[in-house]
Amino acid sequence: MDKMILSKNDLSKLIEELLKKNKVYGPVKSDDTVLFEEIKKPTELYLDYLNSEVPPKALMLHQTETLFKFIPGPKGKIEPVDMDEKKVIFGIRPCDAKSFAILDHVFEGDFDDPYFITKRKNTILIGLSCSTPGTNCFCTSFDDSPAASKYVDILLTDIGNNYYVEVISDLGKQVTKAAGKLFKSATESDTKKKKDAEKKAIDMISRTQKTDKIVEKLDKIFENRFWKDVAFKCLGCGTCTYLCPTCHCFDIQDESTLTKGARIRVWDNCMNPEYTIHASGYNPRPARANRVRNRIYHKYNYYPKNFDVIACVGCGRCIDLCPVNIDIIDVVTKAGEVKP
Amino acid sequence: MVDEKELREAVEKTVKRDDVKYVVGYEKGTYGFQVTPCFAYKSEDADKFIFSPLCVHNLAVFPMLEEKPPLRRGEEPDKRKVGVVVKGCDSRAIVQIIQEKGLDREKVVILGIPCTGVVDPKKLEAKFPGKTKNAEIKDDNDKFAITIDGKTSKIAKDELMPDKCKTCEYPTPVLYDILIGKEIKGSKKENYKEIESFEKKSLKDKWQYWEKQFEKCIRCYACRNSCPLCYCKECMVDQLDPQWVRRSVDVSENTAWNLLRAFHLAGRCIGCGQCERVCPMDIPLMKLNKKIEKEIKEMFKYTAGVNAEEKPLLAMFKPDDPEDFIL
Amino acid sequence: MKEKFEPNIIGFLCNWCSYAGADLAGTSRIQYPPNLKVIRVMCSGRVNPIFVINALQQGADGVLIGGCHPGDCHYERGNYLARRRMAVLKKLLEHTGIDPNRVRMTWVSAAEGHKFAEVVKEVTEDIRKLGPMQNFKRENKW
Amino acid sequence: MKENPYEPWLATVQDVREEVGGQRPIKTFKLKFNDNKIQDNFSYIPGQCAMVSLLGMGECFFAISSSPTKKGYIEVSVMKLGKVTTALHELETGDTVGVRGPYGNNFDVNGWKGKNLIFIGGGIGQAPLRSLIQYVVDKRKDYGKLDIIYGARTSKDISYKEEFADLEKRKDVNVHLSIDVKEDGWKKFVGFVPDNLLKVKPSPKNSIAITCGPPIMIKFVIQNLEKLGFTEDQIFTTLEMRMKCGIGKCGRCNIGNLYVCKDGPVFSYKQLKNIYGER
Repeated sequence: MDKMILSKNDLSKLIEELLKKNKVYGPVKSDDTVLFEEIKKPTELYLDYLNSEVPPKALMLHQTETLFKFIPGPKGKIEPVDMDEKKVIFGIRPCDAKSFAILDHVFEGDFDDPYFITKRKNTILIGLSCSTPGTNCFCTSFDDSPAASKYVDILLTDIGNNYYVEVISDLGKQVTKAAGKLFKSATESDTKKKKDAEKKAIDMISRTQKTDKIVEKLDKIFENRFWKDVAFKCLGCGTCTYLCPTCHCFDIQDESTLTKGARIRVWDNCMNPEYTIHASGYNPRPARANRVRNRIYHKYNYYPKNFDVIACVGCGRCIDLCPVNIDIIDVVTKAGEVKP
Repeated sequence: MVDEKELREAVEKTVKRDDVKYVVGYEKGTYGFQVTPCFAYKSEDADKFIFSPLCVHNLAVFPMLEEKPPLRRGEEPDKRKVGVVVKGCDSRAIVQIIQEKGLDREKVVILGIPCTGVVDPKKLEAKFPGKTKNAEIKDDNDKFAITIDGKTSKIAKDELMPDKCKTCEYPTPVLYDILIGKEIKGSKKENYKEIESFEKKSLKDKWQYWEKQFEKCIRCYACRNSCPLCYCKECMVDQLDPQWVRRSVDVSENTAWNLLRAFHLAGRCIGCGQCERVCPMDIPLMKLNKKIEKEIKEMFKYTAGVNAEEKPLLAMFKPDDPEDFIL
Repeated sequence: MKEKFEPNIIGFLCNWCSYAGADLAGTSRIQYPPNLKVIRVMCSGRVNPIFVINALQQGADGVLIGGCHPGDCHYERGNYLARRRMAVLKKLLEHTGIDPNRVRMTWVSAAEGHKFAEVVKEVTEDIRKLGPMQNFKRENKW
Repeated sequence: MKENPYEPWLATVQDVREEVGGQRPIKTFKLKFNDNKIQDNFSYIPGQCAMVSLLGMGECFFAISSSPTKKGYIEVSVMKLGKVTTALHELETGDTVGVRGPYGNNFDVNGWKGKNLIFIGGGIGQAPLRSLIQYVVDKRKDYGKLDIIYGARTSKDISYKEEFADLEKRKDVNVHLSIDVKEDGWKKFVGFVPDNLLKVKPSPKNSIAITCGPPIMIKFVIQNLEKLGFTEDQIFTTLEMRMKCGIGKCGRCNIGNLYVCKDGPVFSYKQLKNIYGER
């Protein structure tokens, strides 16, 4: 893992280099919401951001994606859709990059999801570590750090007027080789500056979530009234599920005109009763308590049991944006203290 | 200024009544300036109730979220009432639901609070970003006293207030069982200044503006679920057979969703601003609602949520309704 | 000669008056442009704004709602309610930048075959001037 | 396996047989894949399911109700209930549908060799059981005593009538049909399936009980089975959830941490007991 320096005003040259061969997506500010969008010029980038409203998961698992086209009706025919899409995601935060690794567990396995895996293979992740974490960031609760380099191909850390560059994967090596002249090798003081920047960011994170032995604790309190009290104020909207980088549930729908159509995949919201209702009208999760409990268990109990990783990266989006302030740090920490 | 002790006593008195199931109110949130809805089932739950300019939620949505679980044989449904703490604008939501027969008056115990203006969370976040621990706001007649980690500063109300409070005509709840504090006379008038300036734009500019907004919409339906007036059993967008609005998220379906949501609140929206507050993509939804509110005031002399005996706007007619557009 | 734009207009005609008026226009061989595609509804009050917006989404360039004259409605109040509904809908469409002239309403009784033909001619010319409806048309780009 | 698990293969409807008329009709569709190569190596085991889709309408998860011993076609039984099933019920012979699968786990046909099998079905729940019954009857000598208990609301609601008639003729299989409401001309048992089970009183020694049907029936059948001395790993059932992807990705059909489409739909009562899930 070699270490290099990139001066800030060379950054736009690096972006131009990238723009030559692939699509570059980066944080863009359109009136006061920051989103990951395709950029054509380096000046469109907006780097003074805490994190994007909609997580970069939207670039891997599109909110609306065509699975295949067909000619509808009882005499139908099917045409597959081409899938390869080479792209670079610049400015992804370490917590969102970790969420891709968590989603890999679901989309690989005995049935490979070609859409997600092809995009995942064709994407180079250039991370930007957080220098000023937000109120509700708690990635340190999962022994990660605002400057974790494990899940990105290249990690840039802001150390004054340069970026400290760590190249992790060979995909990253190809990029730094292609733009070789921009990088200078890093000195000892640069590495120390990076460690200090990382330490400063970690100290700014004030909220922690207690998740020791959370799986066993949750097993014991499934029927507890605690979940009714937590869920009583939930309005059942889709904000927390759509904006969560590790939420992957989707719905499959057919959309067609008389002559042509397609099967599409769209994000779905488990807080909505319509998510599990049977055609007979029976609903296994009728009340809000069942649904909120299911979301927490999916992340802190079912995922660890199936893939032994907690499906939360501590980005804090669901806390910032919940209309009624249901706070996942508060809920999980309190769930740990509930006597069964 | 609302006396919180008087509020807690009123809540305790209401919860003690054996015909009340629980009372919905506000309590301190989990971080920064957050405030969150809370529920008092027993009288000792009453002492976590607070009221401050941060209490922006419209709690009239909760009586309508009551779940009716399937009853075992011979089990009687729980007919007890629900207590709700409401500000001036929130109370109009309850009046409108009663007017539409969505809720009958005896099912609800209304604790009214005369309100002198709340804080717009988005403006507050812009001014004081990233406050974590003890931060609170007190109302100091025409200013807000903001204390963060012990340090107090005063800011003129107009800087932090949402637009709905700047032109609030109903500071005192229109309907209440118990009033906490003294009545406040409504002195301000709604002038739809912002709407009129938007109307002057050309059709093309208007569409460009709204297209950019509707493109951002991610169809999370937070606007629908936080609105007290959106209580249909099955919303039109969830219908599959026939499917009017498709599930795919693009400008066409998002425009259809936003137009139909605004239309279905015509003559029902009481301007509490929750839809705009909860939208994660900051789409200015109140612009649509306020436009319809202005038009129905001009065309049909109708204001929503004021008089519970009046018939709803689109369920009745007058012979002399405007018909200049009819060939 | 540039090929003239032929608008595609959906007409929700109430069964008792407008539909009968259109029928009369047909039987008395009155010429009027063929752009109107008619959907028969039992009353103009049956027309839900979802129908109008869905029609505009699926490629209609204009919508015409035909009802009975006030007072003639077979169900007494259907046309009055529709009148209010369409008034509000047109204001909302105008506010979001969609030309309200794309959604038109008319009272045509069963005896007004001529009036029906006039209305269709006028609406077709208006919408031809407005051009195709592009604002929130479904692209079906899959 | 296909490289894109979401893309179905095209199959044509060979024959449509109406099992049950009335308000909730059931039809059995005989499907044959257009591409013979796919038909031949479409190998499945009784209890597995397939996603049948009508292009433009949607997809549904059905138990394959024919047995793998019957080559050259697969059969699915569909009860008309929702949007897609209503559209499926209008299909005729020669129409094209999409089929993908086989999905889910299966009845442990090899593990149950030499055991007595008791099939307890109700209404449309008979579909997965029929696949197992046909399989077991084709390999009759591998298995012990066979008891088929099946019930429906009225005699008109009994599905697979002819097959039950043939099974009744066989001596090595005993069939116990029942209907809920008394009808003249009905000599067999009248009453609910769980009570019919108590009347038949199968012995739990070296036997396996498999039950499918409406949740309320499964609940009482399991209670009665325990009364008759069946242990929890002798009782198997299939569960039904709303399903979209069928391959454990879309996240909605979970009972606890198990996905009904991937780790089910066949579960032993022992499994169900210790995942609290949504009972």
